[in-house]
Amino acid sequence: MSNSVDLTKIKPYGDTLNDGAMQFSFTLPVPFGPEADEAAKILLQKMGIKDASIVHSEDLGIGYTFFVAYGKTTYDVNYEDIDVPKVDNEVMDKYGVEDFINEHIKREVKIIGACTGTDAHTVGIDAIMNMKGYAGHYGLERYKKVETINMGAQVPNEVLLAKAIEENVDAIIISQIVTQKEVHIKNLTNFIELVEAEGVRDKFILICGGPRIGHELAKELGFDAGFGRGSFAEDVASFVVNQIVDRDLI
Amino acid sequence: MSNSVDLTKIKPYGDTLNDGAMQFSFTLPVPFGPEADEAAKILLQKMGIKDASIVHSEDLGIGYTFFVAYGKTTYDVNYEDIDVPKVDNEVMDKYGVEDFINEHIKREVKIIGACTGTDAHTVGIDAIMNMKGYAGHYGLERYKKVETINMGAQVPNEVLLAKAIEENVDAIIISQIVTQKEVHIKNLTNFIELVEAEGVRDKFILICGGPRIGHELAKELGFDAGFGRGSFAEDVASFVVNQIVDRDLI
Amino acid sequence: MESKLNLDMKLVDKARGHAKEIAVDIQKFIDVHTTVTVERTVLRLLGVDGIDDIERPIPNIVVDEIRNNGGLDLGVSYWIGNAMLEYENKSPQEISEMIVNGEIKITEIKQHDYEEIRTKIFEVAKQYIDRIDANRNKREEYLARLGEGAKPYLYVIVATGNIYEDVIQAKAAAIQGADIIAVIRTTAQSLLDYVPYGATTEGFGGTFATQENFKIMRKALDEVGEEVGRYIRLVNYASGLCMPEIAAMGALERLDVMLNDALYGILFRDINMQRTLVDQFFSRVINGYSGVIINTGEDNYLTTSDAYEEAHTVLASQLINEQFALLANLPEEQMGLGHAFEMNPTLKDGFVYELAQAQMAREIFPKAPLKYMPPTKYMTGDIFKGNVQDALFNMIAVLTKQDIQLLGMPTEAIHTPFLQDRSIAIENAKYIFNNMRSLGDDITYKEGGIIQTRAKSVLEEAEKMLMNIKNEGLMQTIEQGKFAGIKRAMDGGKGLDGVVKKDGKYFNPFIELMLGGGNNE
Amino acid sequence: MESKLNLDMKLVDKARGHAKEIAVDIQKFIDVHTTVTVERTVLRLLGVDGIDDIERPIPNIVVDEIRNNGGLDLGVSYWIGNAMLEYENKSPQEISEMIVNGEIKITEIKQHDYEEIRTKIFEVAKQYIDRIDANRNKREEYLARLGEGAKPYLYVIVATGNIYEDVIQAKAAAIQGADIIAVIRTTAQSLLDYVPYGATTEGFGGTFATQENFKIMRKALDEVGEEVGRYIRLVNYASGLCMPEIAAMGALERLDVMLNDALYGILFRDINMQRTLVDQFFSRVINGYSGVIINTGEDNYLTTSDAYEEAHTVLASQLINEQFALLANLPEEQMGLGHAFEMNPTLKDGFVYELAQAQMAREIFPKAPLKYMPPTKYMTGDIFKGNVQDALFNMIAVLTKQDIQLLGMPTEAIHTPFLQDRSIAIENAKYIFNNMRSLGDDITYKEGGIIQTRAKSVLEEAEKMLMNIKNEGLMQTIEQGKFAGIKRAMDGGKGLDGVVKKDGKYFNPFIELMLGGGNNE
Ligand code: B12
Ligand code: B12
Ligand SMILES: Cc1ncc(COP(=O)(O)O)c(C=O)c1O
Ligand SMILES: Cc1ncc(COP(=O)(O)O)c(C=O)c1O
Repeated sequence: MSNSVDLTKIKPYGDTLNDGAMQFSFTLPVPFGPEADEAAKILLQKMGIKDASIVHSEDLGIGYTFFVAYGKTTYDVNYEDIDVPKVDNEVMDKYGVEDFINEHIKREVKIIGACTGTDAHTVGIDAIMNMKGYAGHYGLERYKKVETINMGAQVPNEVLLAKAIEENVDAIIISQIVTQKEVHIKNLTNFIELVEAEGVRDKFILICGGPRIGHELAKELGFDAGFGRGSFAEDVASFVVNQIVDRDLI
Repeated sequence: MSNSVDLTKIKPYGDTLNDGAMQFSFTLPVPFGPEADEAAKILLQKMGIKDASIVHSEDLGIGYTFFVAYGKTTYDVNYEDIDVPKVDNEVMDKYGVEDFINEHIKREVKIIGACTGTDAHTVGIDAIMNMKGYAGHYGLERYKKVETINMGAQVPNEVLLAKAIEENVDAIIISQIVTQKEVHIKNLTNFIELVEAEGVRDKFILICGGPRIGHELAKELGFDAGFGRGSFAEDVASFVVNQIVDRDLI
Repeated sequence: MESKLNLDMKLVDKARGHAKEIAVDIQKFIDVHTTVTVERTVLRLLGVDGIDDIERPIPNIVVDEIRNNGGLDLGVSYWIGNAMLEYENKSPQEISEMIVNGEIKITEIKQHDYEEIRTKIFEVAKQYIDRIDANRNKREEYLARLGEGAKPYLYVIVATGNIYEDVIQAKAAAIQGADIIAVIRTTAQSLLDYVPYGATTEGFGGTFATQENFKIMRKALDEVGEEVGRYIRLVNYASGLCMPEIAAMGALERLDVMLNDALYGILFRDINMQRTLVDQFFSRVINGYSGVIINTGEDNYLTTSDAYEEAHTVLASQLINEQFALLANLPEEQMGLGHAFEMNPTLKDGFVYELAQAQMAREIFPKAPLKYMPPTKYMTGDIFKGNVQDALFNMIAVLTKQDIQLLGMPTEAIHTPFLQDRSIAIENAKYIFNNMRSLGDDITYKEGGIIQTRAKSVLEEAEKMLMNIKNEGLMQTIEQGKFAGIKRAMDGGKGLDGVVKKDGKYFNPFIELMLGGGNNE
Repeated sequence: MESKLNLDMKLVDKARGHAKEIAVDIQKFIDVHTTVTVERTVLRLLGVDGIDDIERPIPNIVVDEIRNNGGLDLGVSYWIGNAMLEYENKSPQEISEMIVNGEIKITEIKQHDYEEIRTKIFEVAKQYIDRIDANRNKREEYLARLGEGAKPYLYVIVATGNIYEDVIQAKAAAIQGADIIAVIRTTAQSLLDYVPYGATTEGFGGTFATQENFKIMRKALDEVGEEVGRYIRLVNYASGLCMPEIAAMGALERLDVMLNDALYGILFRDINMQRTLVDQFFSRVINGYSGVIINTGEDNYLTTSDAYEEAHTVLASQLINEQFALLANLPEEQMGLGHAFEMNPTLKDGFVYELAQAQMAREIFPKAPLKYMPPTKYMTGDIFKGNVQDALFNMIAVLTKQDIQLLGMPTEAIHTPFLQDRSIAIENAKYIFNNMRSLGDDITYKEGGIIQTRAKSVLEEAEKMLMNIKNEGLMQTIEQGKFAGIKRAMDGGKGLDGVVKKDGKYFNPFIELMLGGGNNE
């Protein structure tokens, strides 16, 4: 076979190994014409693209021009060096989690959840918490020995924390879908500040989730875990029950 | 108005001036998963992209992953410095060209054209040469006082040149559509070499065209002009008749 | 229009009958209540505007003052009219400013003759009614002179947060072919119990709805409309805690379309149902009178529930919304009832079911300028596939002759639209609307085929649902979570404290004027 | 199948009748001629293969030798058979090598009894016929065991120039959902009067068609077929100067589909018409016998001429191709007649006209596995729009039940497909084929509507055109430029010098065996 990938130097693949081929689209605030195409090309060259080719340009009507381009990057990436922090427990299914609780925790596990700040997108948190779950994966509410409180949307951080303390929950799980102007970062940071100000950081397992949230980001912000697109209730449940045991919150 | 563009430092526009927003898509030869996403992000960072966000990744089934990404370039371009070489005569319409010939050349203008090498795409050259033309613009064949010879597709450079010499034409126009492995560059360069070897470079106006050909490239290769996508017969005709006068080929 | 679905029109009538009873039942409640925003709206329509030095809107200050002094059950018209009799030559604005400055205590002024108060207020009210009439005429003039795009209208949103940036993008869209521009509101504005003031340049995922922003955008669209030779419609969002106020601002600034749906607020914004149903009535009266098309929010149900399973809830809600609109004297031609292309793209024959649904809406509401919403829920970061999902959506629209096509963006799952996203979306719609223009007229649906059968069963379920609602009451049904699977309590949600029971002497000149006359019949 | 177009079937029969006469007329010419590639094909089917030390294929050397010595009118079978009688125990391969090495002068060997020669050759020929039979059975076994994708089959191309890189991409495509993989040939291979040899790793815009490359890809597809649980079909291109040779190689290596159309070669490759029509006959006999689906090239007309104006030329050509195929004993079930989605996207109702055309092809050729080609001509660098053009193309296919869907790529106007382009294209087709699966069955076309009227008029024009061709002769019509606006002279183009008039004693065992028997009836 002619094709053997050097993982220390990976490059994009168009139709030949290491050809570096990439597709781009963008708009420049300059009028349609050959100079605009040239500007687009120069930009790509600055980004380390060779053989940049503007395959389509379109007048957007206000002296701005839209481009579709192809070209070949001169950069490569060492894939072997990559180490993405991940939730490291194994994911159990619903029955696995229930057995785990029976065996190791022997009491009800309590989880509170909300979509906080101005965010009104409840579908994600409902997917995790509600009975019916999502894409064939039952939600936490259906788990035996798991008690859930779903506070819904647009819950202020203060209200959520107060309720968590009042209910003496094990885990607080927060959904953030809107990310414009980094509003999710601000909101999640503020929550951690509140928890710390109250001196209850160690009492709770703190989890956040949403389509633009990853485990790494969550850790950076001070959460214990983060779950992105395509997560299910069992991911959260497995993490929570493991943490309860590991952190001796039994 | 809040929006005033500094043309010496233009950047891509997503929804706010100078936000630098760009869209990317590409494939990396690594298996689908968080590490792949991370590799894609690192690549974009190397290209000077900040806030790189992998919005979609897809397992291509053979241990390769496809990505769609957005991010913000940190580069800008000085638009005011851009100077794209362009065919500098004015473009006349068919009647304008005919009048110009009557007035300044006073004889028939002879143009030979072909799609050379292995290239079999005749639609482009036909669009320029044939009677019916293209998109409502008549072809050269319909111009009074212009005689055309369309040699069709897959014409070897030698055959084209021999015919051009035999017919004593004014201009030789060549179409190149296939550009894979730079075959058009090789082919066009070879034609110029032939013409020079025969010592007839000054006798002819040499023009090439095709969707990936621009005036600048054509000049570099040794042609007098190049015409890209969206050219019409009048572009070629205007250039040819002006050259005949300017270069005193009358 | 000939029926392609072979729908049982008797069953449609029956369903419509249930909806009417449901609406009439709620209207009884509405008729005896007012709210803080209804009263602020009256003030705005009497010309009161502006803010104080800590940016509180004057209408809020005045209404709060009256409410705090227990006078809101009579309505602001009563108190302002009374004050105008006391301080002759003072306009409602001047009187309001006196309140703001603490110069007068409006509820403590000597109370004048009731009929004189009414007469005074109606005089002023009529001036503003004239201004609305003038706007309506101006729109008609524009339409006659410039014309408009062919239906389905191409509707796109702008949402930068900065009204000036919005203007640039709106103009670009119009030049590219858009017929309607909506300025999306900033996140959570619908929960503000006041309307912000002035031109604004910051927002989250949208731009504040303010009267000044309306004016700026209206002017821009009129300009670009001249340039492209088409009248460009302007949309904003009324639903929320300030529903009638925004409707009034829209009427005054010649907006053309207004999102306006109490059910949306209840379900998706957790606004108290009593509050928003009362607000909705007045807002629709205003929209109806001023020739503004309303858009209802049934599409939102399908973003949370499944489009195949819950299709009938959309139809049921459309029928209810129709009756609410009729009670507010809003003509069918202005009822932009909502629905949406939200079938799961992995569903075998999903397109076929969606076609049935869209055609059914068309046939059941033949005169309504239906608002058709794009795929959102099943959009992903795969912008290439997304553009195809939007193409299928555009096909259904042209096949079933939808009126208002809210264009889907390939980046729906990623960010609010970039300039280029809108261009791609417009290109998509223009291509399909033209390339398939007559297809709908050239095909028929098989008797008893999937499409006809599907439409039949959705209609049957909707009729059953409406019968249940009629029996149990609309508010009770919402409490049970029958719409979009979301439960809302009668006394829960935001804004209940803004609801006030009317006194027998309460009056609202605009409801009387707008329902009673004008160029609306 | 019930007609949705209400086509005049009498007119169809009439048109078909003209086409038959046209084909029979040409067949008279074909029957009395052979060509260099036909003879090389016979050699290959007798087991002759390999190259000499300057890379000339042995079949070429042998045929040239015979031709140069004036013996080709008898056919290579005669001479090889004769030599085998002379040198007993020598295979055709060994005899050929002796010729290559200059050990014998084949035309100078003593001439044996004609019947004995025939018998000898038929013995060998039957062995290779068995091998083809085995391939055919193996394909059927695979299909029975693994099954196949639902129609329309998803057909994609690979074209890297490097057969090993092609293999990677072909496997990826199969895993993503492709049913058919075509290895595009390198630019200008069709003009080579020989077939290159061995595995190759360089090409322009495609990969050399060699027997070894066929074998490598066949193996890879069998492997991935097991993995995905579907038989994956393999395509290559026969049309060109080596049409029957490539068909033979395909039969020996179990290809499943073969592009095979003399008219394509004449018009788009400027191959001499006499030459390629003779070649086509034998290649179709081979394809027919070996169970290979042929694909014809009518789609190409629309890349040069206008799809709306010249639609009837496609139908006319399909009907002619059908008759040529029947004369070669190629069953309808293997006639992958070509057509294409090339309507100008700016044409109002272009989609509607295209729907008429595709449905018409379906109804006129109900058993043929129609090959439907994607938009290419009007594709631009706008890959977003391109993906929508491809979506519309996919819709027509599922609506009209096309069989072989050559998937359009968003980057059609830019480069041969990237790995990701293929994935986007497959995603597009899978989505539409599933989401609209039953739509075609659920709709009917209005009597006398645009669709029916369009189909009717295209059929009428095609019938007229065929009548003219019948009167003037096919070759003469091509000389006049009636197809795709391209004129080709009877004696022009490449390869005429490879045509030879047969002697009375000429024989070709494979034509006799394949037309006469086998498991093909
Ligand atoms: C449905 C929807 C709505 C509905 C919400 C209804 C409801 N009750 O939720 C309505 C119509 C009300 C709505 C309104 C708005 N929306 Co909205 N909406 C969407 C939409 C179409 C789908 C979101 C969704 O339901 N996805 C499906 C769920 C299952 O996926 P998910 O949320 O990602 O959740 C999964 C994971 O992320 C994870 N997860 C999520 N949360 C959590 C939490 C925990 C603890 C864990 C473990 C995991 C987890 O697990 C889930 C299951 O796998 C998206 C576009 C899109 N296709 O993504 C836009 C989108 C999210 N909306 C958007 C916007 C801007 C708005 C508005 C602000 C617009 C406006 N200005 O009016 C408003 C206001 C909303 C507000 N204040 O928040 C933007 C956000 C842009 C951005 N990146 O910031 C999007 C991307 C659309 C767009 N392109 O503009 N929206
Ligand atoms: C039609 C077509 C064909 C037809 C050609 C029929 C014919 N008689 O021309 C057929 C089906 C035969 C064909 C075959 C092949 N094609 Co082809 N084909 C196309 C297609 C769809 C359209 C080209 C076209 O006609 N454009 C319309 C004309 C009007 O535009 P134009 O050529 O750009 O010309 C304009 C300007 O460029 C300029 N211009 C052009 N020439 C000249 C000359 C002068 C002097 C001047 C002044 C101006 C000028 O003016 C014209 C009018 O504005 C393109 C894809 C696409 N959508 O672009 C692929 C494409 C060009 N083909 C391609 C390939 C690879 C092939 C094959 C090699 C595939 C194969 N391996 O078998 C074969 C072999 C052809 C060969 N040896 O050259 C590739 C080329 C890739 C690349 N960048 O190198 C493309 C891009 C498709 C793809 N994505 O794979 N093809
Ligand atoms: C009927 C209706 N009103 C209002 C809105 C927007 O309101 P908000 O500003 O609360 O997001 C929507 C959004 O989809 C709607 O459908
Ligand atoms: C019928 C037919 N044969 C062959 C080919 C390809 O042949 P070539 O290798 O000459 O490009 C095509 C291409 O479209 C075709 O349609």
